[in-house]
Amino acid sequence: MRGEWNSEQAISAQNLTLSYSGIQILRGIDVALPAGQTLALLGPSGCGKTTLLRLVAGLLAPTTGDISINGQMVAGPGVFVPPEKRQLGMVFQDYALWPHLTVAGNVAFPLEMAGIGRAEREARVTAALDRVGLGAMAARSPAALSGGQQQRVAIARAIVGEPRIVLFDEPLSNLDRELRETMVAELGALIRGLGLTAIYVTHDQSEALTLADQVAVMEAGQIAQLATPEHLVEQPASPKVAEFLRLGAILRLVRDAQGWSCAGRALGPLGGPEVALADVLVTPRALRVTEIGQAALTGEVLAAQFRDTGYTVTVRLDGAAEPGRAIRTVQISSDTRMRTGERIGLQILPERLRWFPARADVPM
Amino acid sequence: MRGEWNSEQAISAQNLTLSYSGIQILRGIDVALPAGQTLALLGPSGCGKTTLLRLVAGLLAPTTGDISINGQMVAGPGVFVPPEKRQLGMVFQDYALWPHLTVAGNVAFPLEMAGIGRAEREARVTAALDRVGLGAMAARSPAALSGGQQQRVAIARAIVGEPRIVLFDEPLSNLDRELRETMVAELGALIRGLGLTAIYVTHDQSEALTLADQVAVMEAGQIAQLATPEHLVEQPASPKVAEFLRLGAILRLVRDAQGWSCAGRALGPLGGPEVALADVLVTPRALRVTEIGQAALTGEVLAAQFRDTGYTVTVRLDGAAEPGRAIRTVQISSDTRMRTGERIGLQILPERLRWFPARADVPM
Amino acid sequence: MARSVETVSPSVIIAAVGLGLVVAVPFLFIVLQAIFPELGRGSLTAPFSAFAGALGDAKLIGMTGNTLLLGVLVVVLSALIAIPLAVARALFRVPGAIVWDVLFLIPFMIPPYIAVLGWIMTLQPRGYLEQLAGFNLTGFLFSVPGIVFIMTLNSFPVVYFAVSRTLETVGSRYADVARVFGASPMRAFWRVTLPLSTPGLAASLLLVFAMAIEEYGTPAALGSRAGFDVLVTAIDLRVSDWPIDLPGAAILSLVLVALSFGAFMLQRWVLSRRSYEATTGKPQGTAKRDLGPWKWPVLLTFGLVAFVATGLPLLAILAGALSRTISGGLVWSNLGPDNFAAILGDTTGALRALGTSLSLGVAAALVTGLLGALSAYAVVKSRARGRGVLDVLTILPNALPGIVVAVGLILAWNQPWLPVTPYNTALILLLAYCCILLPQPVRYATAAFHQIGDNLEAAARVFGASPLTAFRRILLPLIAPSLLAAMLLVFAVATRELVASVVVAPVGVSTISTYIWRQFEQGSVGLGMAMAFLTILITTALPLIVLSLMGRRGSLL
Amino acid sequence: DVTVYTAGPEKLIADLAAGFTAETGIKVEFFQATTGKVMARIEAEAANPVVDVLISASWDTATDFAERGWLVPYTSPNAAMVPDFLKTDTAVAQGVAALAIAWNPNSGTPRPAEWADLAKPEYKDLVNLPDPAQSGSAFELVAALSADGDMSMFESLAANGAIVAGANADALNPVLQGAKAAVFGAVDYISLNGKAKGESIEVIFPSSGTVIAPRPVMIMEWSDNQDEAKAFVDYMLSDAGQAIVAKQNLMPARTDVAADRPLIGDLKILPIDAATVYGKRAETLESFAKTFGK
Ligand SMILES: Nc1ncnc2c1ncn2[C@@H]1O[C@H](COP(=O)(O)OP(=O)(O)OP(=O)(O)O)[C@@H](O)[C@H]1O
Ligand SMILES: Nc1ncnc2c1ncn2[C@@H]1O[C@H](COP(=O)(O)OP(=O)(O)OP(=O)(O)O)[C@@H](O)[C@H]1O
Ligand SMILES: [Mg+2]
Ligand SMILES: [Mg+2]
Repeated sequence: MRGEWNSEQAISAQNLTLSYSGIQILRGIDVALPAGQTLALLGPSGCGKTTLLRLVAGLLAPTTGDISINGQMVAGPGVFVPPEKRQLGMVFQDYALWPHLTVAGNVAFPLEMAGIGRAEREARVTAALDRVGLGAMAARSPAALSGGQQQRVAIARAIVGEPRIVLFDEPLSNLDRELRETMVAELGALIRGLGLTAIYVTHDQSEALTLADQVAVMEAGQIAQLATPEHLVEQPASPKVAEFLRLGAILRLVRDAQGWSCAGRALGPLGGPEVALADVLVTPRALRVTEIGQAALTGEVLAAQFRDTGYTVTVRLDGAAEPGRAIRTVQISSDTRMRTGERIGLQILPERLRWFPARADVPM
Repeated sequence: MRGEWNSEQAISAQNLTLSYSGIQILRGIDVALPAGQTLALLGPSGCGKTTLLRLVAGLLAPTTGDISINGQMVAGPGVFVPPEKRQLGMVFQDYALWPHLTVAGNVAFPLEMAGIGRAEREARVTAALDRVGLGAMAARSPAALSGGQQQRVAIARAIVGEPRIVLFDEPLSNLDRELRETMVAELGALIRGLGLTAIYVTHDQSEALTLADQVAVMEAGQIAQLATPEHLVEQPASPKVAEFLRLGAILRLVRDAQGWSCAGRALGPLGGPEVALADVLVTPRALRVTEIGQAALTGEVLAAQFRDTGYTVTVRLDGAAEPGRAIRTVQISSDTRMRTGERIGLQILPERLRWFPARADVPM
Repeated sequence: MARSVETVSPSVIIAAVGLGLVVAVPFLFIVLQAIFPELGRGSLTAPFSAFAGALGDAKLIGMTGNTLLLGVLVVVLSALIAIPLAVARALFRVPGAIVWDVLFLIPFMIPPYIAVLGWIMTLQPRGYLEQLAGFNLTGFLFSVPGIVFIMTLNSFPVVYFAVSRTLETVGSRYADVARVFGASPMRAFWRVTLPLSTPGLAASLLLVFAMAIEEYGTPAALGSRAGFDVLVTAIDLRVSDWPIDLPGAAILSLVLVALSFGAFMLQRWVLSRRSYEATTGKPQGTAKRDLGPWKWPVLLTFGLVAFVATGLPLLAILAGALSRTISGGLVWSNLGPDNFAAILGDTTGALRALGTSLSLGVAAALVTGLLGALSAYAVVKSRARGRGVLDVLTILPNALPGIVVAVGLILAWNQPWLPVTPYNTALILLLAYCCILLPQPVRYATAAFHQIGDNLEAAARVFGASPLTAFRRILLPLIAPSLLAAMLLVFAVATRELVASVVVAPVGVSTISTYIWRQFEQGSVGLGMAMAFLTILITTALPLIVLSLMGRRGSLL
Repeated sequence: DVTVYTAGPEKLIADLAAGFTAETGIKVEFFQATTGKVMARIEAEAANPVVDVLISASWDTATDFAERGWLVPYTSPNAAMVPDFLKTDTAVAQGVAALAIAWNPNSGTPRPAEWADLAKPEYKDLVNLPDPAQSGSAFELVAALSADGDMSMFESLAANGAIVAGANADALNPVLQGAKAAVFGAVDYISLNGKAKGESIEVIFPSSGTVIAPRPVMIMEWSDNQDEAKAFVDYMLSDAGQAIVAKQNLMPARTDVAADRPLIGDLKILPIDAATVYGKRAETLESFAKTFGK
């Protein structure tokens, strides 16, 4: 099923919209994904990620706009190429396993459709099942599997045919972390090894940032930002994106003669734009724990949670919470466990701040 | 539905086993969960977490062993209390929403069964749906919801009746991170606020460690360790648990006159047990980046990924990979992005190591 | 949804063409016959002139009321008998499940006029019951409750099969979830399991309603004595003696069709209000439960129903077959295998009829099964425009009396300008059976499709299956339990269909039913009963084989 | 080949066809059903008819078809001995059935001799009548016995608990089993056949008279096989053909053919003026139905 790549876009969509019975689910989606690249779709629940995948797969036809795959228009005004002609693989969010087929039968299906002979088919099914750690369960009915095992069958089925384009809809959501990391590595190797093009919906940013060449952050049916992972982390397009990516706290700062201040506390000259009011993204890396006396910001430890490689400490900043706004909290990482209630000082590293023009109408 | 708590165990199980058609799925499970506490179940895919929940819920009867709820035996030799008499709520891994009822109908069901009048029912359904952010979708059919929205309906249904015991089977797996954190906070507040007892299956350790009073790590149908989150993180019972929790790298060290050495590199006297061979857990916090010249360990940066509060850097340690074993890698956290391929030195902080007696028969 | 650009699936095209051929063509001619009384002679004069006469009948309203009453009563009683059995069969391990299925299929194999005759000969004064037990139930037999009772015995299996197959798909999982949330087993059943089986229930009740308002034999034999006239009696009167009133019969049939159309709209409304997709992409085990202490009560119930619905009529038929004379009664000297010997003596005629009927039965089951599945797919799953029309087409023949269908077929296929025609070949019988029986597979398959989540087909398409392949490999196996049950019903009914067979059978061809019926006509009741008994034994073999094969594959047990 | 549609017994047409083919080598295809079904088929086929010879069970069809001009005039040379009232230009009787009282001697009732006997208390609730709406000959009997609209005989029958029980076979069967004692107006040959098989049944022709149901044979005007059709009609009226008719316990149409049963000459036949009787068919049926409370 592998074919020649051309240097064109493997998947591109122009100005896609989709409505279900009058309700607009997707609006003005533009995507262009070069062959061999992986696009991660991030976005809140219900924002339209699955819908976008279904459009690409040909399970839905767009209300307006068009979609091309490998330079050929597959959906658009008067054009609709059915799913089976689009040569994709897909992991469905609800797995979509066929209950009447065995695990092996489910995985073998795409190969059968591609007309691959029995011997090769069996070998490839076994290989795909081994890849997801289910080699021993080939003969079982999918109903006799655990949730995570079912999800892995869905993954095996999507990749067994080595289609040029694979759509992953939260493919690892029900796997334990160890397995998830193994599978991310496996999938990454596969995608790169075969030069596959992939769209990968996930709620796990580390997965997204690990696998993806580009990340699209969706919000309410639109793409809020489409960028490389580095770019996204370093330069989120909006406070919303930064918040969604949990990059850090957004503080609203006011400039006066002495420099910036936050909720009444002077922070000094931090650089930043020449405006009276600005939102600033304070990532944990932009803060350093320091002595209370010298600190620009002080606060109280709300919680310290062990995560990955150290403790994530949540600190409530001192200063009156502005009416109608959430209490300002920031997170920092620490390799010692801090006590809840402990008071600490924080120093801001100005070069690690990211500024956004404040929009007075949008309370942060 | 809320009742008086007694100080007894809300849920306890002795020596539970369960077999499906001859295959042992669960073996020798002992759990005791005091009222008002939350037990997190962690474990690899297919290890039997869902099965354990089904036993507690009364959807399965144990092959041997017994289960008590609030001091009353609900399953055991000759005893079986049906699910409806156990007064629980449950979020099913596959949601198990009733397709023929609307979202509101699904959520209202437990209240109806409890005989709660229409007016109160409607108010509580609305409140529960608002809690999970689906207030606007009450009249929809669950089939017209996105995956994450369906999952939230399942959560609303489980908590709406405020049952004394709630079983959560990966309740947040399909939610985006922002929502997940909100929901964890919501659920935590609810559980603590009402003094609920909960068993919470998750693959997300931060969720487990945030919510749980106790964490059970399961492995292949058994409980490998049952402890408080702190205890678990600080003192994993076995290298396997440590690995599963991704606490760090497990290195096999050999002791000689000079102290310990790893793969031929002398590390000096690190303390540790007086044995010739030991496995040691090296958490990221037990390592500090230092100059290559002075470093006990050196290695090459394999990857640097942005996670949560900083970069997680994966380092391949120098030294011949022992035959049959994976290349030794360790992870450290860094607040600057390191370049892949960069060579760095690492210093070990002996007081942060955790030692296990090496079992020669188990190659690490 | 914006799907207009997608090309219409071949399944939909096949379904449309098939339905057109099998249903629309004869129906069109029935309508034309109703409008143009002289249609048979190829003349379109005097349109609508027959309406006043047919609809002006003073008794029409009463008969329509009786028809409705009969339909509703049979539906209710069928549901009451069938649903508990279906629940036990679907959710629990009932010992001998296949045997019960076959036993419940047999009532369809007994030609209704024989079944009624069997009942009359059993329950009337000096009938078998009185000869054996000393009392008779003639008062009950010739009353509305008696009619309803006997018609229910012939139709409850439709509900039993549909609901048990639907419930099998639903499984006990959703009810278990309800129980976790505090529902007692009964409430879980009423609130979750039963509503989830609505597709099968609604479909089969619709079928039973249509069958009940369309059936002629029982109301004619029993109702006339109870003064209970229904529309079919009136239709049959119009075609039973000279002068024949075909337009009148056609018009009254359209009234029947209108009644069943109303029931159909009700069913559609019920099904479209909610989703019943119990088969999702995350399969869950649905092991059947043990009956535990309920084993014997349940078996007793199955046994009782099977005895009354199948055993008694069969025994009555056997008694008739073994009696040398009817007037001789059940005494040893009057009993003997003479009638069986006579059938075996006329093996050629009987065997030919048997062969014709069995092959037509199998062919009708296959054709209606395939066409039914495709039509149901087009209606439930496709987004093709005009699928509502297809749905309506599948319901039209439901309430048409067999004789009217037969007339429609002749009108349609005996046109002089047709270059080729199935008329006067055995094919016309096949067309007639398909037209009359198509509603069964369509309704069953429709119900089954309502239970299947859309993503299962979508996944097949994404992985390279053409619409037809996805249909064959994914959807067809998933609806197979329901579809096969419906095909067995079709087989059973087609092997004994009489009314249409008598009228459209090509000259020189006889089927089992026409064979039996001709024996009756000559007064050889015993001979007919013997033939009926033998053919039931033989036709039972096929369902038995099919069911046990499926049982072995695990999809039914 | 000739295609024959017949409303007569299957055995009769089968034997006739076999005999005819044996004699002439011409094959006979036949379609056999009740009068209604045969006529429905002919009506429906009218645009493109296939039938050559029609044997009806009701003389009325012969009259009606002749009026429509669907029949070919033909007088068979073998019809010479058929009485005039059993033949016209276009139709000739093949055989004749009569209506009678079919009585079960085991019923514990006295042997009835007359129609009116069945209204006696001995037969209370024990009499069946075939439905005149479904059977042409039963209708003629009702018409003949209710001359000038006098329904009194049927009123007394109804008062005595007699019931209308479907078509012919439906009426006879309960009598055989003993649920009823007699059929008022049974088709004679069916009962005679039963008797021959050992059923406990007696066929009684009331001396006050009864009606007959001649079975007309007609050759259709559209037939492409006129000669063969005529040959078939000839055969039916030949000695051999009439013997086959007699074997079915029907009265042969030819008066010179013997049969093992009462013949036309032995019966008193009630006069029927077809035109008037059928002209009032609806009213007669209506008042009959009213009499029996339907
Ligand atoms: N019907 C069955 N027959 C045989 N084995 C089964 C059956 N159902 C489940 N299993 C096996 O039981 C084991 C435990 O399943 P369970 O669903 O409890 O796992 P789990 O811990 O919840 O996994 P996951 O995280 O993937 O949901 C699995 O290995 C599964 O394959
Ligand atoms: N049949 C439908 N009718 C109306 N609205 C629908 C239907 N199906 C989905 N939606 C809505 O469309 C929106 C987008 O759904 P989609 O499944 O694409 O979300 P998603 O981004 O995949 O979310 P998740 O992360 O929860 O899976 C949701 O708000 C959902 O409620
Ligand atoms: Mg989704
Ligand atoms: Mg699970």
